[in-house]
Amino acid sequence: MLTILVPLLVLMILGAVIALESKDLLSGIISLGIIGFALTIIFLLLQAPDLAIVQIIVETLTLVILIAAILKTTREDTTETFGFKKILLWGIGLIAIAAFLLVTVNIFKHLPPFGSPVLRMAQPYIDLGLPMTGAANLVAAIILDFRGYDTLGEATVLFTAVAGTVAVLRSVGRKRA
Amino acid sequence: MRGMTPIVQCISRLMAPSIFLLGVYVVLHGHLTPGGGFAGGVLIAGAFVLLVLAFGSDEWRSRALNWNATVFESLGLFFFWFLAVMGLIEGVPFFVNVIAKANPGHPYRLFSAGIIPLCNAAIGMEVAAGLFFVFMCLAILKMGEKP
Amino acid sequence: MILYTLAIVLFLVGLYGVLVKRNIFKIIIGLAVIEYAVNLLFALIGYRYGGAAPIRTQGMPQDTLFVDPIPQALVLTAIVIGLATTALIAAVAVRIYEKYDTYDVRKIRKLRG
Amino acid sequence: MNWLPLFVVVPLGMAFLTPILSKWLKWFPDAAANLATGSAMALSIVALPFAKATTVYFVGGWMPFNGVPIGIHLVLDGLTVLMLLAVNLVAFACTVYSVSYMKHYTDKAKFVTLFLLMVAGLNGVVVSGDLFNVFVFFEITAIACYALVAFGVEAEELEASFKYQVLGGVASSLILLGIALFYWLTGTLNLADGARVLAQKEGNPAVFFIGGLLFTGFGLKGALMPFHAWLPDAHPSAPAPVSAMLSGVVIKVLGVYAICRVFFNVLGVTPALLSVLLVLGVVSMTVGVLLALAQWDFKRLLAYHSISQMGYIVIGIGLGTPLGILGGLFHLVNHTVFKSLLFLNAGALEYATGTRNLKRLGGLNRKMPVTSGTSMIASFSIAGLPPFNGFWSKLVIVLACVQAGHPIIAGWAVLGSILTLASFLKVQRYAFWGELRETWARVREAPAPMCAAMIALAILCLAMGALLIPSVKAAVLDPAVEVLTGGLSYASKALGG
Repeated sequence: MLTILVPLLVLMILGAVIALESKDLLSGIISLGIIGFALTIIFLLLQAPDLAIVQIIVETLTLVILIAAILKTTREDTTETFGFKKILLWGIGLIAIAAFLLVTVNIFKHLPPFGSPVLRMAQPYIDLGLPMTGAANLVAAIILDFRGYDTLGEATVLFTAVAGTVAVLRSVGRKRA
Repeated sequence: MRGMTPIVQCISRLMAPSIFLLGVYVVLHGHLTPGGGFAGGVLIAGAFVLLVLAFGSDEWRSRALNWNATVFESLGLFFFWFLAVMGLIEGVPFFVNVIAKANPGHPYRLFSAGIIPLCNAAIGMEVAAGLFFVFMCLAILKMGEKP
Repeated sequence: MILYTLAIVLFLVGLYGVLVKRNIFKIIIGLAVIEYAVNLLFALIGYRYGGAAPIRTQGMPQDTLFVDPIPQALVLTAIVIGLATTALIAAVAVRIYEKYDTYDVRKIRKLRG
Repeated sequence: MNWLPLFVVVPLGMAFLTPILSKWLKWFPDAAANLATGSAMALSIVALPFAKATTVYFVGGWMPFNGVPIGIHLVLDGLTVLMLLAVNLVAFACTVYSVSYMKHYTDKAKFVTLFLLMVAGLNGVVVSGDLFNVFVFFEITAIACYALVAFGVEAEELEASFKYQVLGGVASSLILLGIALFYWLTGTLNLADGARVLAQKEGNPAVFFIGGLLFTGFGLKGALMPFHAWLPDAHPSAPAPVSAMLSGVVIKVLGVYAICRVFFNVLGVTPALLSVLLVLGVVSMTVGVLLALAQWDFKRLLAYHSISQMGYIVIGIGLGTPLGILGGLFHLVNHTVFKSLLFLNAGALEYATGTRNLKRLGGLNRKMPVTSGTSMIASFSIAGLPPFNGFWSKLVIVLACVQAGHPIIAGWAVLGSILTLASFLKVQRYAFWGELRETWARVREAPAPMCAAMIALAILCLAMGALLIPSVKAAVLDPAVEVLTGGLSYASKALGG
């Protein structure tokens, strides 16, 4: 398990660094795709096929939307420069990351270890999900029955974002007096 | 928006219906297999996006498509909302799976789990129409006069 | 432990992008990376050694060991929310480009104070 | 108690119908907006008698299983009722106002959709008793706000919205990370159940870490001082009713309310947290008012005053004493009313004259008597002059500071109040008094719906001092204070009932 997951995670981090540092925005977005698709594989390995399906499709659509936005505008990043300032920023960034990691690693020691979650709320779902809701897919039972209210909210978030996107893309906002 | 070469168009013509069908399958079997309204809905949106990318779309047709997308999106979500409120109308709490309580159906079959497949269908409709709408708006946006 | 640490590293790389980068699209990429990292961490929390995917099939014994389904349901929600925010922010970015003809935040400064 | 979900359900349903029906029925957006917010307001008044007890609503009918909650719970208690009143009152005033005001913008149906979604999100955050559910409704509110800030699609508005989205996105991710760790540690998402589990894990450093993540996230959304960078851009850029909601309600629900609920009722209050709140409050109060003094854009000035007044609220709550919390919550409600009113005034000025630059205005009190009169009331309220509501809440906060042994902060708060008064005298002097300029000779008073909304809020400004009358106080403010002073007893109340 670890032998597959760790290289994938390292790949994701490298993908993130490349996506953020490339001078070409299009290749930056495609590197973002690396992270998303690696995440899909990780979800599969973590026994989460629902997540894997949603992630792979959402990733594809995100890339389509972002690439459409890039093709409308420009793919050049004129702000990237190489020099002393960049090295300085990287240095500060690395130190900050290391400091934050020291804290979090200490915190993680006080949380349940990997592979043995606390099944306080989840145990009833696992035992009784099928008889209580009739859905064989426990994740579907949770998102649409036990926590259906969340899913109404989630669908509303998407609706909000669509309405917002359309509102923002109007060509004229104010009526001229 | 212009379309692409005939090769792309030909392949898309073959692929889009199968993607659409896969999306419908994923939506309807969300309570039995991995997937569900969101995944299936995005797949359906993908089928339409593929067609628009391959064949292009003139302004008049885009406008008609956008209006249809609005209707499907709002209606899908309204249907989901209605399924949730149905409990309140019947006098039981909000979001109770009223159909499954009355008529549980047989587990592992398509027609089981009460409102869950219906919710999935409603979400699928909303997600497909909404995301297609967003894509269309970005695609047909004309970059205006620059200052 | 190492998995959680790497997920946090990914989070911090994204945060670095948001805080340091001066290009609007790089900032959007940074936000996306942050979202991925949080989703990843959340999914890692739900894993259980030897657990099966939380989908019952016919003939499965009642006491089968499953992974925790709640984080999966929550991450599903979070992924869709992430898509929604990304679409909206991309639309705003395109409009900003239309108005200012640049993605450089140092040049996009009508608001000061 | 079957109507508790209606706070969310009614605005949502109207929002879903608006895009379709507005194609044929031109009057539908206005009707839907006023109907939804009006009924939500009526419901929150109906909810008043329920403030004294804690009522739990089980969504989906999922009762706790072996004592562990498995569904989502909605919780109605004193604090919830107070917030619901504040949210829906202002929302109703804003929708009435926007009937006329939004005629200056295109595509009213989209505005109404987004506005109702924002209101639904706020109500959802307030009534929810489940951490992840709170997050989902946070996102609905936040995304609707991002879009509404950019609703005019001018360059400045898009820029402000982008800034808001970046900081809001970081805040959301921090909150989600906090929720992930919370679930990791406790195995539950229910706030009350989480409090019960955490009570057994006292001293676990992970709790501090979760607290830090959530505090930063809520602080970013609520624009507390070190995280305030987005507010002075975003609030002035939005259309006036949205600015009124943003400054009046959104930052309080997403910031102060969330912090109160999570820290006082779930994670537990520590002296360190209280002193952090006090320091942030004092800094916000001082810096906000100092920055406001230099502004000439009316709405921008108001936005800086929002930061400053949030400082007062946070000081009151950070004192941790019952009197301090009373002052903080009272000031929260008062600020909701008078700051919304001020933003509506600014909107009316902009509607009539097309500018909000104070240097270009002047002498408008003869031309716009309603706007001028109501803005005078609101200005005196925010500056804390008797007998307006702002005076009473500031008085309580100052007294609480003295009582808790912080006389320096008390003096500082009075000084901040004087500076606020100076700042608003400037507004009155430049916008409404003095010579009427030639340019504004043909300016007319704002249309009737806008005037009605402003007058209603102005009457509230005068009347809300009455909340301190003991019998009224016992019905409205005291239950809310008890929720916070009761601390972790929230868990037993919300699970026992």
